[in-house]
Amino acid sequence: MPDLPVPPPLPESPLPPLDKAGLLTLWEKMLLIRRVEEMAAKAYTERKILGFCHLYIGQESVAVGAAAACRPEDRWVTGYREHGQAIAKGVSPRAMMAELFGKATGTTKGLGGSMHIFDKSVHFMGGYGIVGAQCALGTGVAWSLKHLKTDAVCLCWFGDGAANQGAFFEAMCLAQLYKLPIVFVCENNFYAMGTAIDRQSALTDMSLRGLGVGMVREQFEGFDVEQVRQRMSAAIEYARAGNGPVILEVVTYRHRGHSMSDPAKYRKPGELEEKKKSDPVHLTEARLRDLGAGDAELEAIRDRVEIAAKDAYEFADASPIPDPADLYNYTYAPSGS
Amino acid sequence: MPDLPVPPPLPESPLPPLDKAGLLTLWEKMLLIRRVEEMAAKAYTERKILGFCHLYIGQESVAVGAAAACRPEDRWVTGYREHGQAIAKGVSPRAMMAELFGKATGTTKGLGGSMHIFDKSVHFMGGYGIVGAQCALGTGVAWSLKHLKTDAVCLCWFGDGAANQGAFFEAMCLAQLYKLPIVFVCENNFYAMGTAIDRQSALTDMSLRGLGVGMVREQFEGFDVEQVRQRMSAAIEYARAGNGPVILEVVTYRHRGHSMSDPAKYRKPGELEEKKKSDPVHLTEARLRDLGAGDAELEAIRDRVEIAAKDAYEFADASPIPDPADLYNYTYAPSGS
Amino acid sequence: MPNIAMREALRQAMVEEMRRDPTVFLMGEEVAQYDGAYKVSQGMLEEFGPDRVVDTPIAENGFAGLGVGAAMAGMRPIIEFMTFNFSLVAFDQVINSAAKVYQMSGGQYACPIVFRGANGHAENLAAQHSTSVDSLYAHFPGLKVVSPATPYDAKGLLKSAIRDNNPVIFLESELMYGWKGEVPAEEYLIPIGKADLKRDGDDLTLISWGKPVHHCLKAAEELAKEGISAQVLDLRSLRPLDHDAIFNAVAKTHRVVVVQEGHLFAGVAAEISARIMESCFDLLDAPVVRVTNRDVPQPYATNLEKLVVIDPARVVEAAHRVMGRA
Amino acid sequence: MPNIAMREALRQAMVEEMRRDPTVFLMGEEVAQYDGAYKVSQGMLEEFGPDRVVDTPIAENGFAGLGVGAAMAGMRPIIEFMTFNFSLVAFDQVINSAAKVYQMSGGQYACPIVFRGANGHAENLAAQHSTSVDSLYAHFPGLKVVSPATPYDAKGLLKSAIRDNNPVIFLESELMYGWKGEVPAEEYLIPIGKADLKRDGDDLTLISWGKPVHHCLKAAEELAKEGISAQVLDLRSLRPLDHDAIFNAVAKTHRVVVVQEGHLFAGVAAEISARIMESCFDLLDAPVVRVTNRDVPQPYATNLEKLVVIDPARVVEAAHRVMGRA
Ligand SMILES: Cc1ncc(C[n+]2csc(CCOP(=O)(O)OP(=O)(O)O)c2C)c(N)n1
Ligand SMILES: Cc1ncc(C[n+]2csc(CCOP(=O)(O)OP(=O)(O)O)c2C)c(N)n1
Ligand SMILES: [Mg+2]
Ligand SMILES: [Mg+2]
Repeated sequence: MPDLPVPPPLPESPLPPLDKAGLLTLWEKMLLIRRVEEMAAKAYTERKILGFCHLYIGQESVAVGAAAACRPEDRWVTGYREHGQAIAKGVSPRAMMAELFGKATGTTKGLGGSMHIFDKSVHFMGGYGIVGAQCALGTGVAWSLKHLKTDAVCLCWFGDGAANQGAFFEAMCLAQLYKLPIVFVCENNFYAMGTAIDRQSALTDMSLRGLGVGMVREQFEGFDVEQVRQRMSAAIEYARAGNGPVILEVVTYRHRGHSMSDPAKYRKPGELEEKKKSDPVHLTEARLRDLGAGDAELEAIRDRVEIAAKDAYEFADASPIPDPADLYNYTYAPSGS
Repeated sequence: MPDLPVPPPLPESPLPPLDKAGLLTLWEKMLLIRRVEEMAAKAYTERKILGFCHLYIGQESVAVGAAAACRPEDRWVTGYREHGQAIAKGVSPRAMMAELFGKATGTTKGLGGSMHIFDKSVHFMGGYGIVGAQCALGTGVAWSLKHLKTDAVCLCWFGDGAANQGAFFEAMCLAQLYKLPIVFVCENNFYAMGTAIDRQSALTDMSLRGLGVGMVREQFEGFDVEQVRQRMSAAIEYARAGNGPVILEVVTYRHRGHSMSDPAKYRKPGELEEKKKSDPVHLTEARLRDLGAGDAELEAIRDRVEIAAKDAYEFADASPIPDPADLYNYTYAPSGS
Repeated sequence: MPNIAMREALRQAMVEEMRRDPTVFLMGEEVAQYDGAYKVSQGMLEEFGPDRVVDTPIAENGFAGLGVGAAMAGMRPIIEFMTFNFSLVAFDQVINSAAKVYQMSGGQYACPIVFRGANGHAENLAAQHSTSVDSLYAHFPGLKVVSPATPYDAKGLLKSAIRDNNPVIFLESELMYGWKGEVPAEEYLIPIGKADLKRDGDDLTLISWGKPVHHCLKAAEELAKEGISAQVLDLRSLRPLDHDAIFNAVAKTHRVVVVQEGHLFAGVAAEISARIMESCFDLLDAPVVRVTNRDVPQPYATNLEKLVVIDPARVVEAAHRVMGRA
Repeated sequence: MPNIAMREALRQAMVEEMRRDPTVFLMGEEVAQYDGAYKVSQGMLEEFGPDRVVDTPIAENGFAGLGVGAAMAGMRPIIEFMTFNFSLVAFDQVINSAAKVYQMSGGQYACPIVFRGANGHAENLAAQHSTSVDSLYAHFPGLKVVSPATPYDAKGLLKSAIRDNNPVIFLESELMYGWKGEVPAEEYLIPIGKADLKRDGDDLTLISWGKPVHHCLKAAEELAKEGISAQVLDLRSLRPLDHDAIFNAVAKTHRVVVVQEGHLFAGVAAEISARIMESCFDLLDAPVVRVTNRDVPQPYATNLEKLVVIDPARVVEAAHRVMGRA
């Protein structure tokens, strides 16, 4: 094997491990995402949510671990499976749920729906529906972060399926050439719709795509939220320090179908049950118990989450539909000057 | 450095080295390409050739070496800098030159011009103007070669600049996934128009792009036509045997500007002179002399080439312009059935 | 005659042509193991195997180009875009390769390929999943563009498209896949480029294609109740366009509404309208009126979406305008 | 007033805006070290440095998307497509990201970006390098589309485009970069969405934009020799369209020829024609006639190319038709 010019490995994380209190916070976030999405699933069957609805259930540790490694001013850009990421980044479950319900109080006033959650106040820059296209957008966000001389980093999320799109490759080329502060996060949840990863790509560790452009890369398992936090932090701080981009593949698994209308018959028998053994919410709960968390402590959190999730549903349900008069107000931004 | 799943190296070439007679043939081809293109350059300044005209001068060894490694039924798909490749593959200099002149006797009847040379009789499948797009087309040609159960291989040519296009990456993904009989040949001539390779890509060996999809790859210098023939043959026979695709980067250099209108001021001082020391036509001539070729032998070939190049020019010049009545006959293919 | 769903008619067309011609194959995302995102290719993998019913990665520009290359090299690909929204990432290959290679090669390489999939909006899919691409493709010489409104037309036209030696853009609709209609058991073809009068009438002509043909039929029923006799001309093909059928319709009714899904500006409806003016000006008793989506990106919320898309009521209202009653 | 070339006018607009606003930057292939493929950005690298005048790899979809993301994140990119032919590989980012993100984000993220470059055919560039994209982009709400015909208009419109908070498609022409015209030394802006009467006249209106405005002016001169007084309305912007200017022109002359480069089918000329019929039917003394390229991919050979593209003679001929003299 000749020596190949492969990029150096990602350094160790600068973060000390979380204590119990820290981990409890992340567990609560994961649980909140789970319960909010379960509410959304219910609302979908009630036809209160329509169109496409892609749930994140099973992947919560990835977004929550990433958020724990980010600063508030870091920007996130992602795809349509973004409810969990949105909440992790700080989007209010109420506003998000209201958006799914198509209400005026939603994150985008009922215009965007499930696939297009945006919240500028927490730098959650969307929710896009064209697979892979967000990679180029994220590169542009990183461009501005760099040239406006901020310290912020862009986290750009996409799926294993998206790692075949030209937009993703071109984005990698550009980010690497211009040394932009961006971390490409490929969530490998084993499927692109009904297509298992080994049926859609010859190489199934998508972080290896980075080798083709000389980008620092790493693959790791994403079921343990602390592990995600550590490795994300390593990548994010590497990028923040001006070293250029990083590409990560985080191995995860989605428990539900691709969208609400997919019965997910393509799984191998027993596969889902097997994967549920590494359900990130349960894993972290077990870890918390190891760290001494007791029933009462955990139940209190569970109750809080339950109330928040129900509250989101009720808020959404009670909110008004968009004002038709508003329909023409969002095609063009007003231009001053 | 952790162990990375990199593809195996390309095996050795199955070809024995060429003898003097064999090398003379390749030299004649290279010389013919050179002289035909010099004629084209002259015709361009006479405004007999119009539009864009991208010369291959300096790169002849690559196409000629590749042709020597191919079977006649192998398909070639390429970009707009294709005069040399066309002649190497067997396109008649007359028909090609007539095409450049926009004449009815041209390869595509004056419809395509310099950038769109096609000749089905020798499986030269064009000549495309959208950088990188031909990579996807070549993948499709290889698809049919495989599924029509032929033994043929597709050679898909592109430049270092094209190695940033999404179409190229997607083509690699598909070719590798479907194990198609295709060799991607990146001619690294150091520039994409006025942009030097290190200004347009973080990694400057474009065959490394293959690592991102697990494709067998190799980079080699292309000034020595025999070296090209050997390594091309290794790649082509690897693909022909059903092992899947290969990506090659062939290091070469273009002596002229990007197109006839480019004065190429972006070169470093002395760079062109330095590079001309490895002019493939001269290198091979020197090698032939080492192998015992004498002045008379070489002069005879030179004369033959001169006559052929002039003949191409005169044929083109004397040919009729396209019949206007033909204009509407090539928008749609006739549909029987 | 068997009464079958649109998706089944499309499937029959593909299956029959694949049995007939071994060079035909179907390729796209989820077309094989998953039976198609909208179950159009149900069971085809089983019959034809993975070499002829081919799942792809999400690389539309790549596999559209692959299809073009394969067509040039002797096969007849059917490339499914899961929806035509995603064809926009493959736009270059459709326009610059498929549509032009026959001409660029001076007639040496034909490109017998079908690009098919769901076009236009469905329900609550918001801005990026609701684009109608009709006018984008019909703009270009070198392409043929077909848009059936019934299972019968879909089957006959798709079979013709697969046999055509040129690239054909075949526009379906997610909302229509379940719609049923009569389809004969015997083989038949419908020629590309021929319109079909879906309903006869004397007072005005509603011209449309694809899904909104049904809005027109409903509108015609409404109008009939008011004593207005509207005929419905289904163009079926946009390129080539059946100019004679349009001319005859105008000559008969002298009043026309063109009903088109998607954006107004430089849409296909504009083309029809402009042509009618150019060649039938003196036959017109009223200006041609267009009914299209409102000029905004598609919103998600149902109440807003309903305001944007066309419906029978808007067709009726437009008819009233050309009849001088509004 | 200084008499300067179109490329210089464009350069002045960019330079002035870049001096005025540090968030404006220019990005594209060969825009920096090479001074632009057509020398539009000559000297700009020197003044603004490589962070603001940025050479890119050949990755249009990537850098178009980069531009959109950068715009959302607070900068004002000018993205140069070397020619708009190559924008077809970036079509998705322009349509699905740039045009829609303001709406999809419920008004949270505006997208102040300019996509500019050479549009339409030049000379002998054959099928893949001669596409006019006017109608492809003007079709979509969310975009603005501008196409200047003179250096004066180009400068004033480009400055407005750079200041606009929306994505603007700015269509130039390779053949026009060297064309000269008067441009004042003082700063000025031209509003997007306002047409300009380039020549007054009474008998008919020639409506156009971009390069063919000059064909129209030449045609008008020819027509004047025959005693026909033609006015030339330069739309300058296609989206938003200056409806009032069109209406007033029709009201005055009652006869219209629309002259558009590029393909006929569902082109912008069709839109103008259809609109005129819709809103000025009773003002028309003759059907609106369109002059566009012939419906074929662009051929290379000069004699064929000349048959395909529009020229003043074809405008004159169309004028004769609407005047009832042919
Ligand atoms: C360009 C494009 N092609 C196809 C689709 C349809 N589609 C939506 S999601 C999806 C699968 C994506 O899989 P992956 O990237 O792994 O993300 P995941 O859904 O698993 O999170 C497909 C094919 C699309 N939205 N965009
Ligand atoms: C998609 C696209 N973008 C831009 C261009 C304009 N262009 C033509 S050739 C070229 C440079 C290509 O360089 P390279 O791939 O290295 O090939 P070379 O010309 O060196 O053979 C560019 C930018 C184009 N034809 N297509
Ligand atoms: Mg996935
Ligand atoms: Mg090069």
